[in-house]
Amino acid sequence: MEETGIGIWGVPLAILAGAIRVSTPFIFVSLGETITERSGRINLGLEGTLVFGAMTAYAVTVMTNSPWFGVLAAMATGAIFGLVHGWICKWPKVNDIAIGIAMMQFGLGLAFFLGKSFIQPAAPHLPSIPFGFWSSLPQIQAALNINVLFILGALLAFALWWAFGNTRVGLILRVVGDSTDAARAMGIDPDRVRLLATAVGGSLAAVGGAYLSLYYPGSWNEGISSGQGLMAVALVIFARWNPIGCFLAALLFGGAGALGPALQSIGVTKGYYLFYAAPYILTLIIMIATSSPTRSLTGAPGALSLTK
Amino acid sequence: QTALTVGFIYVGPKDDYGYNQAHAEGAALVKALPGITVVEEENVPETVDVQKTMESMINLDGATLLFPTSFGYFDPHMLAMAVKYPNAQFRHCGGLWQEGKHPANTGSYFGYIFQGQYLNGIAAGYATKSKKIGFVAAKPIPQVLQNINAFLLGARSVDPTITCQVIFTGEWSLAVKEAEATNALVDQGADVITCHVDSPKVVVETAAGRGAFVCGYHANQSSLAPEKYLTGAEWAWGNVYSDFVKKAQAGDKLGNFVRGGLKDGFVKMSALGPGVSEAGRKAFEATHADMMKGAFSVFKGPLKDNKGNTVVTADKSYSEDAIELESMNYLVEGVVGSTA
Amino acid sequence: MSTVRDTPLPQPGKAVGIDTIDMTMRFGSFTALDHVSIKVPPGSFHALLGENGAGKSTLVKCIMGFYHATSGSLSVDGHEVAISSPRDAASYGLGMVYQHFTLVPSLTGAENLVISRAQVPAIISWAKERKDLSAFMERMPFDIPLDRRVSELAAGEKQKLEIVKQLYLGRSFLVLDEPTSVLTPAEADEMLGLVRGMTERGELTVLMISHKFHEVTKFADAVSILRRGKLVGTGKIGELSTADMAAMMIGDVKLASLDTRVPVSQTAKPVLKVEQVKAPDRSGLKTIEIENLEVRSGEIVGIAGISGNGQKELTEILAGQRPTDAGRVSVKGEAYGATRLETRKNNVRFIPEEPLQNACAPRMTVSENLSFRTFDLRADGKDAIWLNRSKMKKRAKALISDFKVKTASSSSPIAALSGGNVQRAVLARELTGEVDLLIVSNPCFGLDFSAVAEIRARIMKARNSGAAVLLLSEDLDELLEMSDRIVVISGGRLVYETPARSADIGVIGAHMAGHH
Amino acid sequence: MTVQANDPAISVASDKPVWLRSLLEWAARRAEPMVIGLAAILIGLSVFSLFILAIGKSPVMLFQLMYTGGFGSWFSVQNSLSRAAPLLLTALCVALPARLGLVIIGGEGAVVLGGVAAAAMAVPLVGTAPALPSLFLMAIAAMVIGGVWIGFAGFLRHYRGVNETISSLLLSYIAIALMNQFVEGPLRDPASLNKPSTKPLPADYMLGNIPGMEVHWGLVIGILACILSWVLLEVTSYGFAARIAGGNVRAAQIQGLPVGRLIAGFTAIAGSFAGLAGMIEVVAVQASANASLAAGYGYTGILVAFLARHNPLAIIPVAVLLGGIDASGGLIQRRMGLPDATVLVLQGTLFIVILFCETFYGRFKAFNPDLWKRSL
Ligand SMILES: Nc1ncnc2c1ncn2[C@@H]1O[C@H](COP(=O)(O)OP(=O)(O)OP(=O)(O)O)[C@@H](O)[C@H]1O
Ligand SMILES: Nc1ncnc2c1ncn2[C@@H]1O[C@H](COP(=O)(O)OP(=O)(O)OP(=O)(O)O)[C@@H](O)[C@H]1O
Ligand SMILES: [Mg+2]
Ligand SMILES: [Mg+2]
Repeated sequence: MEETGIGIWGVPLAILAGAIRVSTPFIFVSLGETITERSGRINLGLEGTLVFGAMTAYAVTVMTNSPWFGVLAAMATGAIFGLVHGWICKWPKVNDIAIGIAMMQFGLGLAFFLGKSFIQPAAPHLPSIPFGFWSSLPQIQAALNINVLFILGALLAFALWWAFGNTRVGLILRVVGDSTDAARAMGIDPDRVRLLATAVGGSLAAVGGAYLSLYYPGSWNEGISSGQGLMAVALVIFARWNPIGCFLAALLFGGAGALGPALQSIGVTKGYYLFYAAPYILTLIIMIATSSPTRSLTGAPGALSLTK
Repeated sequence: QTALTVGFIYVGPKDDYGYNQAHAEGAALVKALPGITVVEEENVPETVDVQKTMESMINLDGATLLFPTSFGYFDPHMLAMAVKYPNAQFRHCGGLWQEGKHPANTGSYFGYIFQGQYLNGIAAGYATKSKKIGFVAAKPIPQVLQNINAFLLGARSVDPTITCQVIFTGEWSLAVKEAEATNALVDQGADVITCHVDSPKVVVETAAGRGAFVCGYHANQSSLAPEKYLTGAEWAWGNVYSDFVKKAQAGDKLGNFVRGGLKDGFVKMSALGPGVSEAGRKAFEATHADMMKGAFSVFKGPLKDNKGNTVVTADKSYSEDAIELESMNYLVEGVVGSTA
Repeated sequence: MSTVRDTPLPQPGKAVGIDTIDMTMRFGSFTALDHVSIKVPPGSFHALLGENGAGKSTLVKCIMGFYHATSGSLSVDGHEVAISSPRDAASYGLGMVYQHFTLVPSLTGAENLVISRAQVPAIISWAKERKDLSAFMERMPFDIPLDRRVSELAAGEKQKLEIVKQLYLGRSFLVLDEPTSVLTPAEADEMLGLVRGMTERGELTVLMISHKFHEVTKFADAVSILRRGKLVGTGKIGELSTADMAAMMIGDVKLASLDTRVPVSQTAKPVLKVEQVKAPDRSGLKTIEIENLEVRSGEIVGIAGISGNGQKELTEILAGQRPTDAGRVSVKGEAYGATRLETRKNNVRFIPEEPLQNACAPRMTVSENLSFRTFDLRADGKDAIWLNRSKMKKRAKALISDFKVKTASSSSPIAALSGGNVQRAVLARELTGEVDLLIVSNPCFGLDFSAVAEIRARIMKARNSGAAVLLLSEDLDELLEMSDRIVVISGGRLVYETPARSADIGVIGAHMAGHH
Repeated sequence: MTVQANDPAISVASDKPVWLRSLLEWAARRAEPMVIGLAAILIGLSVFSLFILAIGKSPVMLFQLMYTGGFGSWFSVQNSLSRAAPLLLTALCVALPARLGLVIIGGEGAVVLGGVAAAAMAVPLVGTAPALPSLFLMAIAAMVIGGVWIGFAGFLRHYRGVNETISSLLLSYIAIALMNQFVEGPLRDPASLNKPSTKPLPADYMLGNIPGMEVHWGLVIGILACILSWVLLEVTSYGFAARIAGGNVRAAQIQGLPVGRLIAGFTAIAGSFAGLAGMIEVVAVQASANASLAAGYGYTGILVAFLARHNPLAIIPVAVLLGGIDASGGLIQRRMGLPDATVLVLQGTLFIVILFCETFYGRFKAFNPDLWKRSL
């Protein structure tokens, strides 16, 4: 019998490959949410935006045959969702968390509704770059076949991290997120900044959706997302509003998510439900280990309702 | 023609390229019959919701024949409604109706789709180079285990050294996990993949994307991977439903325990794809023909499970309607994986 | 788009003057400012006086474009201007240090300075900015760490940074709203002296809101006095006595006077004892170590110190908000962990600084906030399971009138009250009933002198009736006036103790500044 | 307040008895949420009609169907109530911690574990103990595990500084994994072939229907839980203490209130309600614990709680409204040939508008009780 599997090495490889493949939606949603939350708003509805983005990207790609048009269209719709959220939340007494949950419902519903006719057709996928060309092992080649969006996401994480400290826009965002009054005193309109930040957050979340439908797993149906949008929002707090932290958290989460299937594939077949829960358990343990009751969350934007 | 309102209830979206779509396509055929009104509801969870949906179809739409198509609708939901509405007829997909135990106005129907998976296995056995094939499965329940075992047995009929790796995703529809499972299988060397999840689209596309051959399930997925699609085990619910509905219209008694396989038109195979070799085609067609004659037993002794226990003794050979198969709880020798 | 403007652009380093003409501001039916006309010539140092709620903040907020005056106009250097936002105001060289901090807590000092500039490059070159900033800071009399997050700065440092920020922005006209309330006298003098120097050189005009007459008489040239939104007087310093100013501010109201101090009996029992307590500070990097602190029944122990030296942590330890690593806090000889039972048994009461943030639930009503000590207590002293809302309301009404809390009704949210009235409400809650130990922190921050007098009188009364009082304050005058003993805290340690009567301000100041 | 006798309005009104005046004042206060809430629903429905028009269907027909399906007949009402029953308890799982300023979104986890615990508890009891005490013990088991689960999120929040929103979400995913593990592993009834489940309860151990109704007792239990929660929050000193801690933790600490215990206690009570919902799902509907427990009641509860502004009494009508929308959703699918997603769009639109209308609270003079008091 020809030996083509890579046995036990499949597990670390799968974790690496999974981290790269699975993390991209988490990266984009959490970066988007970081921008939104850094402005002092929380948009819990990104799950809906993500799914709507997935649907839009797929539909537009089916119609235009260009996945990049799909991504752009998704970004546009994501921005619209963000604008709606941002506009509603600028009114006094409106609870941003609750609106987020309602927007999630709305986004999911609209995506399923409008997406009905795009479940059957197949759309071309987003391109990926074969960084594994140097290896003769197909497994490594496959693992290192990295999608452009992942690379963009990684770059974006570092760019955002830099921008928060070194650009005018970044500082303004932090000012608004930390203290509405200080922002007003500086002549910044906090509502407008938040509106834009929510729009940008929405459009990034939609890119995460586009990755789901146009690359991995690469199809559109109503079960395309299994809560990535919601989880990514949680990862933002886990990552302490730090874009690089978001990137790493997404990798960790993606890698941990690959553990279950990988272990089964090498014959560890007992208790796979618990392995599937690994990303959640791991995140929880790290959170417990890194939090402290006496220090407040470092980096928490002061105007954020969630951390008040 | 007597007017008749028929209700179909699906657990997921009607157009999932899989389980629910297969039923909805059957329902669509029924809808075209004269005198028939079809009412459908999708995404109905297996809770009090489905009871109320059935009731609502009976009370508000006047449905007299109901097809709750998800396994979890059977007990307690459909049974409870059947007691409450003795004048309506309930036929459930996949359940195990038993005389005396279950109400007379209920019944169950299902197809021996593991025959199709056996044929998938033959195609896979000819296509595999690595002698490893893979199966992405939702949960270790008898219907799924039958399929996994049949798939491997089909492949082993070609080459007894072939092994089949199975990965359970734990849920009926979980796109990213199904894709990860497919990737893990291919990473471990599997070069033909099939699945038993609600929407095989993701598995088919991911496997083909990794260069593996695929066998379809539930519905015809050949258009998703024209080059890599070997064949597929499909439902043909249209026949089953038309049959029920015509009987009901004619006032005849509906069967309570309806089963059928390839020869009964409950199940069909997708056309063979370009990846099937000539030898493969011959073997496939020969077995297919045997099955159509009703002269083929997929599960026959001697058969060991993958822990070494004998599960079918040498003298036994189960016909597809053998009741023992309905409670299958083992994976046969050659399947890598475990049932719990 | 360029707007036509008839005033010349402000030049940093050249003072501008302003006039308000018949400025009126209404909030709904309430008139906060009533035809106020004041004149602040370039290069002058003008003081604005008035009791709490007189409209001082409202007036300057109208000048700064934060509020839009209902009617009236504003001139800058004699030209009438329309200012619709603080940004507009800045373009005329007008700047303001607000009564409440407007620094962004999570940004560093340097980031705060740079981002508040009108022109910030899209990409900030920190190397260059840092160089410019350190050159600028050379000229400043304050030593502020610009690389720390503002949230890690003490209140005094924040206040200094606020002022530095305005100077950094090159303002020609500066509004200071109670700028020295958190500074030590020496710091305050130094800061106002510097600002005064700039006005004398014609670089800056200052309009200062203050409740401290000695500052006004020492630094200002002229003064305007508001009362209930009306301008009731204006004049040169030197022509008006302090008593004149006070009379104009409040009319013929008799100030609450301190009870005569009952001598502390030699046998007075210690009520609060803090021994060998160690705890991490807010940053988690340094520790607070209190070797020994004792407060006896019937005495006021004042804790002096520049803010940020561990006062906050000390109060948090006493309030049970900060876990300790070692040591023992005891009240009346028993270990004290600030549980409700212990606070109640020992009659421990708390008046923290910034009471709205630290002692109230802002969105609950005044009546509810007033009941925090008693809601779970039945008339017979047993634990109450059921709330008695009518009793709660009745008691609240009594306290409101007793402590003269100004509020629309007992069921308005406490956040709608002015700072001084929040302070009164907290005082009403904490000083009613038996008090054996009272822990007070900066009780008079930002209050006008009549309110201050009343609050101090209440505290003194509590002392005289046998309460042990621990008074933490950044206002040395207050400590000298109130305390029996003064203890200086510096770097998280108690470094110096002196009886208040014989205290030497110079020595205390030196210890506060870390020379010991 | 002094009454000026020369004001005719006042002199007339002062004849009126005190109870009438306070009643009117009370009505003015209560009218605000009612009027604004109803107006919001109307606006939301109008917005949704635009959507229906846009896809070329008749909104009139849609609303008729919604009425028929949700509330138009005794059957429909019972349908709506059945669907509302579990939401009452899961909404409390959000509303109670909200009073302490906590946002708990992991009620789903407590539901599924409550169901599993009830089923596990039933194993030794069925056949040995009579039905009623067995049910009682099962409820206790479910409430304990649900309480521990959500209480843990509260505990982590206070004693470890872990954000409760994330931890409760993570815990709910973990709970679902545990539930699957148990139901397909140690607790699986070998006879449950194609749907792994625990051993089904015999009919006499099931919680029946409310007499005269086709709705199980879970509805009554849920309503009672809402009322009890309201009493806890509004009438007891514990609820008041919780509101202080929710309003400002620092203030509560200064008062010596046991903030940690309050947080842990309230989250535990909240979780025990969600656990009870899971138990009821087992003993009133499913007869066994299985994957259907994760039907999303925990998540829908979040919306119910927010729509009810975390007021336990308001949860009752909101849950019924949601149940009604849900109930009519099926009819809309069937009669108008619209996909199930239509109902999601409707719910989303309605909720967004309702939550948006929060902004109108306090804006209308007519609802100012002081005004009414004065004019009387
Ligand atoms: N935003 C507002 N809405 C309604 N009323 C206001 C508002 N701001 C101020 N007021 C009213 O105007 C009055 C004057 O307030 P202002 O803040 O100007 O007082 P102040 O003189 O600055 O007092 P202090 O010495 O305490 O700073 C207050 O008593 C208050 O009732
Ligand atoms: N949101 C609001 N709604 C109504 N009135 C408000 C609101 N915010 C503030 N006010 C009023 O504005 C006034 C000014 O508030 P502020 O906190 O500036 O107090 P202040 O005038 O400085 O008084 P003090 O010196 O007592 O602190 C308060 O008296 C308060 O009644
Ligand atoms: Mg003021
Ligand atoms: Mg003030």
